[in-house]
Amino acid sequence: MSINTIGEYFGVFLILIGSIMAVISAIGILRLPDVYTRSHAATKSSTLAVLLSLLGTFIYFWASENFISVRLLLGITFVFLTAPVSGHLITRAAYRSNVKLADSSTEDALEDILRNKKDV
Amino acid sequence: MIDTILTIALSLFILAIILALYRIIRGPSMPDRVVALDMIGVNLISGVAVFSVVLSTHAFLEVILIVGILAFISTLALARFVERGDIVEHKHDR
Amino acid sequence: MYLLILAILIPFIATALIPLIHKRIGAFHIGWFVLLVPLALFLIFIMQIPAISNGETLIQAVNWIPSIGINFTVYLDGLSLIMALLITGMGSLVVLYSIYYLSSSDSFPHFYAYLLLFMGAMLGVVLSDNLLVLYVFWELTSISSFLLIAFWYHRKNSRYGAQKSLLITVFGGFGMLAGFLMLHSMTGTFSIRETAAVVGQYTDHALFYPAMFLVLLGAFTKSAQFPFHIWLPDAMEAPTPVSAYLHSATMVKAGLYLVARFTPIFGGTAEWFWTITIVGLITLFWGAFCAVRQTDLKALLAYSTISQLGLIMSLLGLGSAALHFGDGEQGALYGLAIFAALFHMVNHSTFKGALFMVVGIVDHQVGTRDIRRLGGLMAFLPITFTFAVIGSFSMAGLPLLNGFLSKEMFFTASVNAVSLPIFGVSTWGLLIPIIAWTASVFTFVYCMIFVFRTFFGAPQLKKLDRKPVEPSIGMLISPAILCVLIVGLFFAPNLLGDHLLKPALHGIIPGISGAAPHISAWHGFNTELFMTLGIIVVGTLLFLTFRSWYKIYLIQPAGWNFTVLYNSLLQDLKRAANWITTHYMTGHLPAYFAYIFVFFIAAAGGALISTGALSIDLTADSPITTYEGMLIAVMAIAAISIPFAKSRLTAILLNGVLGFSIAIFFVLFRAPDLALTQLVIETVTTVLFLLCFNFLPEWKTEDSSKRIKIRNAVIAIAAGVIVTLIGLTVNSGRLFESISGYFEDSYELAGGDNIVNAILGDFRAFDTMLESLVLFIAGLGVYTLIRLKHGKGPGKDEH
Amino acid sequence: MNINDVILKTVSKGAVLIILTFGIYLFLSGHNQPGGGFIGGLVIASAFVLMFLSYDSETVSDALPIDFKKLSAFGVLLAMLSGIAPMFFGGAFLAQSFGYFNLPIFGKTELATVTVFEAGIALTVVGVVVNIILSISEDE
Amino acid sequence: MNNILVLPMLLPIVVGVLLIFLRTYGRIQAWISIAAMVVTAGTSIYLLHTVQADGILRLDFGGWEPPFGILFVADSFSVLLVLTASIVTAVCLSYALISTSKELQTMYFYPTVLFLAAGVNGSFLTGDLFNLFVCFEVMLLSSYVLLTLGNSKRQLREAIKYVSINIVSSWFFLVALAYLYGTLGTLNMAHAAERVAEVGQTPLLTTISLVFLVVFSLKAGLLLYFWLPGSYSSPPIVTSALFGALLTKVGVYALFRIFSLIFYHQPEITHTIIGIMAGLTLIGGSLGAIAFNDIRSIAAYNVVIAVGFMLVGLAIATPEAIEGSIYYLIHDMVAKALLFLLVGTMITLSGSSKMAGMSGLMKNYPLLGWSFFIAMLSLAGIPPLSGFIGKVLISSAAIDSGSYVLLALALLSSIFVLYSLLRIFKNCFWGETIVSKEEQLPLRRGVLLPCLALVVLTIGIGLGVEGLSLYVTDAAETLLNPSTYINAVLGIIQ
Amino acid sequence: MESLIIILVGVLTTVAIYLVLSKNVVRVILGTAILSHAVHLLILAMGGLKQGTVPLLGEEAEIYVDALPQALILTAIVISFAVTAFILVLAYRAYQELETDNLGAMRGSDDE
Repeated sequence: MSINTIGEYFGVFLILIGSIMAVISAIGILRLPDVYTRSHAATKSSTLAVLLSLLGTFIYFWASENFISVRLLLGITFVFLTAPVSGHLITRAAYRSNVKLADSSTEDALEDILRNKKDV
Repeated sequence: MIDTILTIALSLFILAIILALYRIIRGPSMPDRVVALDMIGVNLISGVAVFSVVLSTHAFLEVILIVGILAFISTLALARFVERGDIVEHKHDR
Repeated sequence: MYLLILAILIPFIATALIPLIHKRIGAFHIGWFVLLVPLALFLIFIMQIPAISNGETLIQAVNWIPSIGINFTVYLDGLSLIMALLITGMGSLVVLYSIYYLSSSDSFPHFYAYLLLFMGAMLGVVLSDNLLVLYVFWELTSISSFLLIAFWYHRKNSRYGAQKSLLITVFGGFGMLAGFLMLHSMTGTFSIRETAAVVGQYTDHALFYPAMFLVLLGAFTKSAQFPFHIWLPDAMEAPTPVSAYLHSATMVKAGLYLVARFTPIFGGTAEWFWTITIVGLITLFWGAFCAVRQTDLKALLAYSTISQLGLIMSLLGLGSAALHFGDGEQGALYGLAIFAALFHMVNHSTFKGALFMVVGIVDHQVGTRDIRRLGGLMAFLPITFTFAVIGSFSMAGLPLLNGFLSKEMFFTASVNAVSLPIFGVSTWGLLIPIIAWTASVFTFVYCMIFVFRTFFGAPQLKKLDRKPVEPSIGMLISPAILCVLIVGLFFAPNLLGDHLLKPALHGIIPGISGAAPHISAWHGFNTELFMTLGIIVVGTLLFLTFRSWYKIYLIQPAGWNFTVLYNSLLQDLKRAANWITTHYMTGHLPAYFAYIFVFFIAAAGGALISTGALSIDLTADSPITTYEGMLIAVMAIAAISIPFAKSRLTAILLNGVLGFSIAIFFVLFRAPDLALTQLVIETVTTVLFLLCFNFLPEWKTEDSSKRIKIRNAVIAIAAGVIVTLIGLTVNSGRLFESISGYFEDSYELAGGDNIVNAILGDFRAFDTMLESLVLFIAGLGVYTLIRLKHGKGPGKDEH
Repeated sequence: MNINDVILKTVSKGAVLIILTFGIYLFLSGHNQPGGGFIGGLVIASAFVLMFLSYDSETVSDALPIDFKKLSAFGVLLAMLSGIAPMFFGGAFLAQSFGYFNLPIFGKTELATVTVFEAGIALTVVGVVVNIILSISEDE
Repeated sequence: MNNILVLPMLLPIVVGVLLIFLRTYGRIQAWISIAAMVVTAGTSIYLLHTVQADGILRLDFGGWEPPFGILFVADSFSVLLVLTASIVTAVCLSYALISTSKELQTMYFYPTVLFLAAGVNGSFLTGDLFNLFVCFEVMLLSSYVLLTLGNSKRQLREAIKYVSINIVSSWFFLVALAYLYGTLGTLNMAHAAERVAEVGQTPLLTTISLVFLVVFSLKAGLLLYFWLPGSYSSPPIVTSALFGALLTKVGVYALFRIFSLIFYHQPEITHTIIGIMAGLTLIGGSLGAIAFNDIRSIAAYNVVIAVGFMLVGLAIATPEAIEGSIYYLIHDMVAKALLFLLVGTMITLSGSSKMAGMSGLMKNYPLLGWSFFIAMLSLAGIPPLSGFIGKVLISSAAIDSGSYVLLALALLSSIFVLYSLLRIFKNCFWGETIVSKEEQLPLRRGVLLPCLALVVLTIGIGLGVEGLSLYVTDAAETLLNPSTYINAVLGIIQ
Repeated sequence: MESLIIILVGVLTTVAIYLVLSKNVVRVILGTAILSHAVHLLILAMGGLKQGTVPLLGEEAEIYVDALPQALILTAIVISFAVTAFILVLAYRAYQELETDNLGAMRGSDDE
């Protein structure tokens, strides 16, 4: 088994892990009780899934064709950069559009601050 | 061997998409749906990446980046819409 | 020598010159200039008499549209010459009369322009040999008549009458056109002479009778035959000179001319004989019958004209039998009817023209035409009275006047017809003279009414607007000339008969020869004379007892006449049209879409099934992988959920999912460029949707009824199924390889590795260029839509 | 109600830069790789969209003092002219040509007139998309 | 190289785009665009002569041979239509010079009209089916913009319907193209025709042809004319005139082209359906024309009738019928533009589009009245105006082919045309003059000149048919002998 | 596979037509958007889904998928984008002026 083949397998392995991760986060998005918790599933584990698979692809191409794709690296950077922001934006939007927290939530930390602001 | 794994991986990604699609249809709230859409976008990125491995072509690497960019833009737009209704704001509104 | 063509063109040229002349001459009456035209033409045609009476004919031709056989061929024979003389002669008299008749408030240029237009058109009708050229002029006469009837267009009745006459005559004209075209289809020529020469071969042609009836439709409408006569009384809204000219002397004769002209073509058949005779007789009777009850002098004359036209028409019908016999005794016997028809046509023009002018004088001098307000005018208008007596007694068929001669000939013809051995005449033939006689009795009655109610009795000066006096001499010249003709023709009928009527007769019945008809005033004591005597006796009785039998007019219920029918036809048609149109043109977009899709389903689906195109073969399909199937499922689910989405945002999200999935689909099918474009476009579209949603309300759930929803669903499913089925069939039955193999050499051809891009930028760059233009126009459109606010003006221009 | 958009704005700056670079790359690589005038133009336009979303419309308009209608008109014109030009050299309308040149730095390089055409298309697309979004977002 | 062939489409586009930069100069824009259309018309006259001399011309864009590239093909039929369309556009533009408000002029009115003309001319000339779709879209997008330009409530309301229906019809177009490509593997019209002729028109191809029929019927307003009356009667005058003159004609042209070049092998199915549709269109249009008191609606339904009339010619498809239809097409472009311009002028003068709102216009505006009178007669096919010859030829062909029902409908529809317009003439021009001489709005000479130009044109076409007949005969011959066209396109490069 | 796509096209068409037939303007617009999706897929399927390689010559394969439909779809996508943008703006301008997004209230009549 050459180093290339190992590399290929490693890449594919990463991809597989990524895909499993994706399904898990999808289950999370189904099962978790409210939007705030679901956004965890969507942004955190999903991002991990995509990073894994992109990395896997990158490694695969590197290994099999000795091809270093700048675009892939750029893609990874981009996702890495923007995923948290979009997560942040959605949850903020959810909060501001008065989506209710799940019943099991114990505390709404922002409630007082925002309410005070509103009064001002 | 590799092909089988890749097919499985691809199927799993699409399964994830289907699950997210359920969330989009069901809601219940708008942000839920946006979250799910964001997730679909992210999974699509992975899907395209895997598929270019399957075909061993470089032709789709642009697509990966584009999906990343656009998923971000749509999520941003949707979030803005949910939040304010008006997605491009005016200075004097602020 | 293009004398004849010039003769047709001169009136048109003069029409064009009128506005120019009118501006130059100032106070001078333009009518005098106009008068030169018919006078000159009349002289031209008079000069043709010697040649024509020798049996010669004149033909002149100018090419118009030779490529389809429409040429400006004019043809002068006896029949045309009679008509041409009538047109120009009556034209001169009427122009002269009108110079004094019109009031200074009327627009002379318009009047004379229309009149000249008519004159030229009418000459064109009677002179042209080409069917389509004839039709051209035929319609022009309708139009000029329309304009003349509505000369005083500020009057409601004028407008009504004008519209009615135009609609009816143009309707007939279109029918006639179809008839002409059918003739052309049979014979291959538009020339009337050539058609007549070859038509014998086509009598069994399926189009022969349709063509005949359609041509007759044109003739009947133009000549105001029953039941199309209704436009003529309303046409009397025109100035009286016009009524005298168009609606009694010339234009209405165009139908008769047409029938005469086509007798060589269609004559000799039972259908032609019976149709024309019956319609003519009914018109004759009905016109005379209705004329009696009229209280307006012009209306009386209008019905009388209808009746007289019917008379001539029936004569033409009876005479057509001669064609069946051809040369010989019997031919000559029945051919006499045609001779009589031509003779009466001339006579009618003279006496009816005179009568109209009389009415015009009365109207002009007294201010009313209502019989109930008139009476005793004899003392005030003695000269006019004389004309009236001459004219109406001639019309009544009294001796010493030309009407007597032609009336006698009419009776002869009707009596002869009884013994006609063909066309099944024997059964009903006796009715012909009976109807003729009865109608003539009524004719007598209304002639008496015309004379006695107007000029005798106690004058009712209080009811009149002004004191009646004789008009200026100029107004009397024209009727005087006509009255001289009326009397003159009685004493020297054969001057006319030999020089004009005979050549015309030969033109109509080519086979006739030998026994040339000779007009004589005295035949001895025969049936005809007794019929005339009977008319005088019975007619006088009826006139005197008019009040006691007047009630028979009340038998006809008020709403039961053709004018009412015409009015209600138009109204009901409009109402029905409105009802129908507003019921399907609802302005409701979903309904329109439903029609469109139903049509698609019917057309494409119907064809798919009825032509047996449907065949589905799945074997050539490429294999399917799990993830492809799953992706298709994603798309299907996303799509199906859209209609059920409760909020528009959900729908847009689902649409976004759909769009993204399609992009991935493009990836799966190896179309990276497509995937890229689709992705960006989808996102930008979503952003646009969101931007616009800011200005739009949240969508409500459809408030359509369940029935409509089901209907929509059925339409949608059917359309979807058909799209699918055709697609599957196409997929199973590819006939040819695509041309796209060529593009695989794109590197050599266009210097590009990316085939799609090479197609877009090079092979099919034009599409791409236009596509960017489309995008550009859309951008402009969005900008103008937003910036151009109604009532606010454009927004600030540039940033 | 003041919303703090610092995170978004910061990230956007970077993202816009990446997108613009990528868009130009796509535009240039179109002849041999996926991309081309349309896609390049669209991606560049989407960078502007992102700017609109992250900032307010006035800021973006001030930062980009271009009349996008005229930009797009210029684009159409450019595409058209690249088609008209060959007509003056005896070629057919829209005839494109390409050649290989040895340039000092780049080595053997393909230069094709189609690039001018594509540039026209790209300008049109950018102009139109931005124009549409600008028009809508400036509507009161 | 026949590069000049692209000018009828390219020139309006280039000029239109350049006008964007002259936005604020309304009058200059107008004059430039008129000049552009005049040059276009001149070009098409030159092309018309060249076609007579050298046969069908073609221009392969980029030098790519058919069927691989896109090409423009000029035969007599298409060039005649291009010529007429260009002239009519030029006349309408000169009307716009005076009638259009400053506001619209600076809102890209002229560029959009030029784009519309370009789309129309392109549709007439293109020899590629997909390019036809694109040209249609150029035309349609321009028409959307023109239709909404002004933004009145009525315009917006009708525009929504018009745009939606046209989107759907464009969709049908793409569907049909997809099927055709799937079956024949080509997009070039001549190539497709050749391939269809090679295998014969299979049932599947007939079915596909019916999808095309749906598309072009929608565009032409053949039976599926629901969108037409509303959208033609709501925009400003010049736009209505352009729509009435040009838009449906493109659909009619496409029907003629497709069903005479490609799908002519099964006339008993396709042409029968066209005949039925034409008949129904005549009925529907006739009823619509007399149903309303709004003069714009009457004019719009007259467009419908004319479409039915022309398609009767296609349904019969004898040389005579096709010639008649071509004459009628040319006539109708001129006469409909005239009609809409006149109707628009009447509305401007009286401030109402209802018949009840006008009366006695003849007294104050005689020239307008006479123009209307002539337009009325011309549209009713009264000789010797331009509508006559087409009517005669179509009717004659109907007789020869035994289509008596169509004959009857065609002739009766003429009566309805006459009656509907006569009502306008009778009620609006005649009658008591409501407005006194002092109060009347002045009618500017510049408004009437374009109308008079069209009047002269309609009379000229009527009298000078012989001058046209050479071209029309050639056009009909080419249409009926697809091989001429196919050889010209697929034969050796000139 | 082709058949499956064509069936999918049918499903999309059905959904789209159902939307187009509704009374709400936004639904109609959405319907037209889906219609264009459907027809793009149809064109792709009609080109035949040969299992070739991406139509990039650098890929050095024997067969390429049919590139022509791809080019056509690209054109069609852009055009449908242009139209969608226009009708969207039209819809909201109509709403501003007419104050309804219900087509039932936008009937108007020929006789006004």
